[in-house]
Amino acid sequence: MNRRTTRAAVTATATQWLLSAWFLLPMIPVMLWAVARTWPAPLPLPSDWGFSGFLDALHDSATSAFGASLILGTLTAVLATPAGAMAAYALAYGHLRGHRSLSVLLIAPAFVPPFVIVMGLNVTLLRLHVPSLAGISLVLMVTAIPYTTFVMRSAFAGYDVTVEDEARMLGASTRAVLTRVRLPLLAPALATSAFLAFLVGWSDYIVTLLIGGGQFVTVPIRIAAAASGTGNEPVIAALSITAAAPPLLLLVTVGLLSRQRRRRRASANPVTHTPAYLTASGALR
Amino acid sequence: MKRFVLLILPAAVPTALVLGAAVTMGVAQSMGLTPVAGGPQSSLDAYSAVASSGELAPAVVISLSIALVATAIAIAVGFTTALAMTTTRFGSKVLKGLAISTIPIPHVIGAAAIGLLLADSGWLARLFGSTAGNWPQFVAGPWWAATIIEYAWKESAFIALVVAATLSRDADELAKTAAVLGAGPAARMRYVTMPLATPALILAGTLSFVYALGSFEVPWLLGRAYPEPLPVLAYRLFTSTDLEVRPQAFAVSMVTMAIALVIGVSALRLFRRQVVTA
Amino acid sequence: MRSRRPRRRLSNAGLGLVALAVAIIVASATLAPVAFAAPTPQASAWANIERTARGQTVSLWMWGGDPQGNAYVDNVLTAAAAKLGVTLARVPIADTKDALNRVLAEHQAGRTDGSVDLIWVNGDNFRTGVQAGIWKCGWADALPNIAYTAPGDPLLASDFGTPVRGCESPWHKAQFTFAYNAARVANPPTTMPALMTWVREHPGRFTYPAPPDFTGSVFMREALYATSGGYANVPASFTQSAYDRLTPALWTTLKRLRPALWRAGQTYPKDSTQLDQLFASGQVDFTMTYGPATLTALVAKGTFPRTTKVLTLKEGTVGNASFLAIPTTSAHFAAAQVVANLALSPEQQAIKADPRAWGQFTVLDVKHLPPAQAQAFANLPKSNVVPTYPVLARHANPELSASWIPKLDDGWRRQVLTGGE
Amino acid sequence: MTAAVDLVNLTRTYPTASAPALKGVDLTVEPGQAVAVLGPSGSGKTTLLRLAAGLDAPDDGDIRLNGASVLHLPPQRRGIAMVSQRPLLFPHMSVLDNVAFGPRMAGAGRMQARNTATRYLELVELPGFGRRRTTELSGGQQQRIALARALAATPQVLLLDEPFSALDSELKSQMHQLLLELRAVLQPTIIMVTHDHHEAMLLADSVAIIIGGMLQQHGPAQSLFTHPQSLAVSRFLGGRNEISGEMRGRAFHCKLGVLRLADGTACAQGRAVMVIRQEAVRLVELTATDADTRGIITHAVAHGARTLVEVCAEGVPLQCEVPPGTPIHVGDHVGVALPVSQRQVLLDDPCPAPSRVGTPAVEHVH
Repeated sequence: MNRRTTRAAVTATATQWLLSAWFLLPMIPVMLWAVARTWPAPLPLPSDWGFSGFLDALHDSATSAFGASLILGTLTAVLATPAGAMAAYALAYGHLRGHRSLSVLLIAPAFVPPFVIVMGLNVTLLRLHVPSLAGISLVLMVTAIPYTTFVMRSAFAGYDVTVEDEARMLGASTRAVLTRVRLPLLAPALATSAFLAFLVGWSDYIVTLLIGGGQFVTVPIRIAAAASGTGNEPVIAALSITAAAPPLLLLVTVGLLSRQRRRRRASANPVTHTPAYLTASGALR
Repeated sequence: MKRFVLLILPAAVPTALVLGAAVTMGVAQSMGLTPVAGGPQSSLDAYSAVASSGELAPAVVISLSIALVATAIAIAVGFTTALAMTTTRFGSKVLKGLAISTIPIPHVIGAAAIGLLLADSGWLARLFGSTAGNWPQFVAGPWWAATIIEYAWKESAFIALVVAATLSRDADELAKTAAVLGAGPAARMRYVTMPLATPALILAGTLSFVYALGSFEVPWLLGRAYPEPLPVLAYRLFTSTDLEVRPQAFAVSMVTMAIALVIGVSALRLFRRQVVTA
Repeated sequence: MRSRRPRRRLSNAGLGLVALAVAIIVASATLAPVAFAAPTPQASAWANIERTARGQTVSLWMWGGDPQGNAYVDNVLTAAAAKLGVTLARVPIADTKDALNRVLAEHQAGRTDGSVDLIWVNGDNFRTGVQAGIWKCGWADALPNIAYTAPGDPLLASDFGTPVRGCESPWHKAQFTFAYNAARVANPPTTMPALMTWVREHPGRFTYPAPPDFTGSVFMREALYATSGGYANVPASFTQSAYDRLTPALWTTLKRLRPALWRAGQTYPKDSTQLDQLFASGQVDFTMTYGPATLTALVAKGTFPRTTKVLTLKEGTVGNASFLAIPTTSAHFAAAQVVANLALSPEQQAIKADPRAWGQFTVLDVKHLPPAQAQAFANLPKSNVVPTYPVLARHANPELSASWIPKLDDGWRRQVLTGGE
Repeated sequence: MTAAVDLVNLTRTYPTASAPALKGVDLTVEPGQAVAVLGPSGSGKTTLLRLAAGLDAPDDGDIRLNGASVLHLPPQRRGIAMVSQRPLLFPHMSVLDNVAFGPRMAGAGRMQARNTATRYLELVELPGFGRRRTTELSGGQQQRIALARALAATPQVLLLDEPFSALDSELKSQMHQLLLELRAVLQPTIIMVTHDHHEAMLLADSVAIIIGGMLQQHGPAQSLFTHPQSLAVSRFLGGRNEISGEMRGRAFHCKLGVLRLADGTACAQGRAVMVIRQEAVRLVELTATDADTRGIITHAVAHGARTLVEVCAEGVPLQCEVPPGTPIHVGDHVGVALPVSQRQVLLDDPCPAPSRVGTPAVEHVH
């Protein structure tokens, strides 16, 4: 190693640590506040530790907010994933007339700010007596569809249909081809798009606020309400951690499972796979 | 053929309905066709009113600036992270883990977190022992720093993962091929890595830009009272106690959508061209 | 899984409070009929309402930024409503305007099965609702417990200049209050002009939230009273001539104050939350609030310094009342009335006035309450931060009409925020 | 534009691996010569090329071009170009710009570089392909472009990492032909990794065999086949006859009797193994005078154009290849000739064979 490469290595290491700090830093005060009972300014660390934030959040109906968020996330995933998958399938193999306009239509919600949709739609939904949950689900589903469609389109682009012919020649029925070949092969992409759709519902604020009509007090809504008052940092921090934890756990689980699968497959086929959650180019946010 | 049409309907119909109804109703309400009180009348008064109030132009400028700066930072940081993720062990383990962990955090929480970090009484100010009002005004300051940082923080993780997914396939090997053909580090970056990442950068950058342009909760929590970005302005007019200004809220909303769509469509075109030449 | 227990923070006082609450609730169940023993037509009408209300669910939309208020409603008011067969569901919002907006949307859509049954509201939000015709009216005067309020109490008869007309029932009173850090301000000023002088002598140690923030807007009205030589000189209803006559002095004063403000007046806190944070972190020595009830808890949990004291001004400050309103879109009118009546009951008002619970000042006329109930108020523990309402409200100034508020906010924005020197 | 390459004591262990990928490899290539590096999968061949190219750094040892160490130079300054098994064309550039990449990096202007590139496109017989996108090309065309791109960088040393292994046999022989012609014109020093013996013999002046990270033998291809220096090399090259015995004086004593060795052969004493290529063994009449031993045909299998015959002689299985059309019947008694010039006795087995001595070695096919 000569001096030049050493200096390059030092720069690279410094960059890596800076980047780590960039991603990590904003969450540190959240974690500190979550376990702070009292933390008067200007102390750099809490003067009294405890879980009062979590307890306060719990007493302030955090559980029902958690449940409401869970319902919205799950509904969005359940609605947008199959819709996106079917649309992607049709776009990939259907040779549809107006293929291009349909593609643009399905990606369009990603380019329309949610508040525009919600403000315009609110009164219409009320006038049509659409129940709040149905209204929220509809809008969240439409917001998630660009992402699920995108993920599934890239999955179909890399999907070799001839394996289905192979299965058919080996005696598989149409149903068996679907359940034994197509779904298992597309499972990672389906999981990714379901996860992204879940995130859309899980983290939404303005759609739930305006269309929900107060019947869905989700974690983000509770956080926004708490953030509008003074001295609520422990509750905000506790709610934030509560809100960030489930998707993270989900992500870690999916990651571990797919790694296991990959390992099992790797023994049969040494081609390296890109992890499913990374091929999700469209929509991770 | 028919089967394929049926398959696309579950996605296409709700999308068309929701977008169509939202835009139609948005236009109608911005033109005073369905007022809260009084009879309907059709006019562009709301547009001229909001334009002449002197609030629309600054809102457009501020929204575009915030989105532009935030996206630029997000692209720079995200691209660097993607490079580290695809070329180094530390990057592929630690940085990837951190970036992925950032993804599921809702923007509302991101905003709260940035507030706890950067506010005048935030953690950094406390760490640096700054109490005398000399802490840089990130939150609610004239430069919208906290708002920009929040977008840049969340979106850089998003961009990093999208770009890394693109680069992970061949970019490292292609860069090495270029090295063997005589390309130094700068030339490899300029002629190989950058062009390979460009389509993904355009796509992810545009999504980030449009998001920053149209999201309400972050500037609302971290921004200042005046002047306001487009979503905050629209929301304030929408929830104003003065019912006369509601059409103006929809006018602002329609202007925002027009800007977002123009940017989205041009970016998609650019993306297509990049992909075609690539 | 909503907890019925009081919040953790109240652990010291919590048990006692629960005992108190239970005692009062039990007492109210037995005592309440006593006051209205005679079966008047009014009483039988009310009995009908109570009957109808049974089994209904009331969505109470209220600002959710005050944990004490949330806890009071969740743990005390909800339990009491349940005893009357009414389920109370609190909807926390970041801004009362969100609730108003929801009602307007439902109203616009012609819905009568709306999601808002009760809103904690006052001021310009109430006025907007009146303009849009979205409030049920006349019912508040017919609530049995309205009898405990002082007839003709001006704070309850009109809400920021908008006549109440039975469209909302009183909930609590508030007094605009300055708070200061006694460790840093040795000789606090006692009048508005003296405060302004103090600000100029201590550059960087004072600021106020930028109107149209609610609190910043009130501060500006206080300043207007001061620069106009007292509230008597400012007509309650807005007129352009009064505006033109009175505001130049206000703008001059505020502009002159600007260089001495925090960060040399280059910027202002966006809202009272940000001002509170500045005060909490010792960057300014004063904060201000229209809800002094929260100060006790903020000091107790260490957010505000222990040396926080309330500043009472010789010329008094503005006071107001806040209310519970029922929108016309509500499908649970009866139950909403029952909850409004319950919230107005001496028992609930007494618990709510306890600083360990919420510390909100009662709207009732304590002097004319039956002795047992008056005693409950007399027994309330004293806050070591916030004086009692009579002390705070001494020389109370009336609020300006809500019609003034947007004009003043707009004028401030053009004259002080963006205007030249 | 050609250079002598010296690889000195190259050693490399990957952090995650237990065994070193390369152990003290010494290899010298004269300017303009082509050496083929042969070895089973995972033997360290590709590591050798990556070290030479500068894409990886050795733990020990040196790499010299024309006698000067290039260890401290990054890949782009070593004057070495490489073509891999995958073409790795730049997907965002046209074919012409891919080929022009090397000249551009060397400082040529855009037009000049493109002119150069056009010439190289003609050289690989793909004139007029310059404006195409890389994805429009077939696999063979892509590989030819990759070769043109490497050559256009005018390297002193050209590294080829199994560049033709993914092509079908016809394309492969076209590419072989092309490479031979290009060698004649451009004369770069070539190190090519392959696991195809025929390719190695056809294209290279000499063959180096690496097994288990160690250089086993380096020399002219023919001599490697007839005179392997170790059982490992013999087996790797597909040698099937291994006869155990003992060297006494100048003769090899075994179950077949006493076999003489050619004059001038080294003759240490002791236990040894004689190897002889199956192609060299001949079947003769039972009574023929040149029959070294006699046996019964136990197997006969068509092996490509030839027939592989196993004869059991004195309990020793011997394999030989006979031309097509030779009448062979299992159970026939035949004579076997083991030509003296082809006999190779290995005394010291550096790579102890598993207990399968005498059975055909497993051929590595990938």
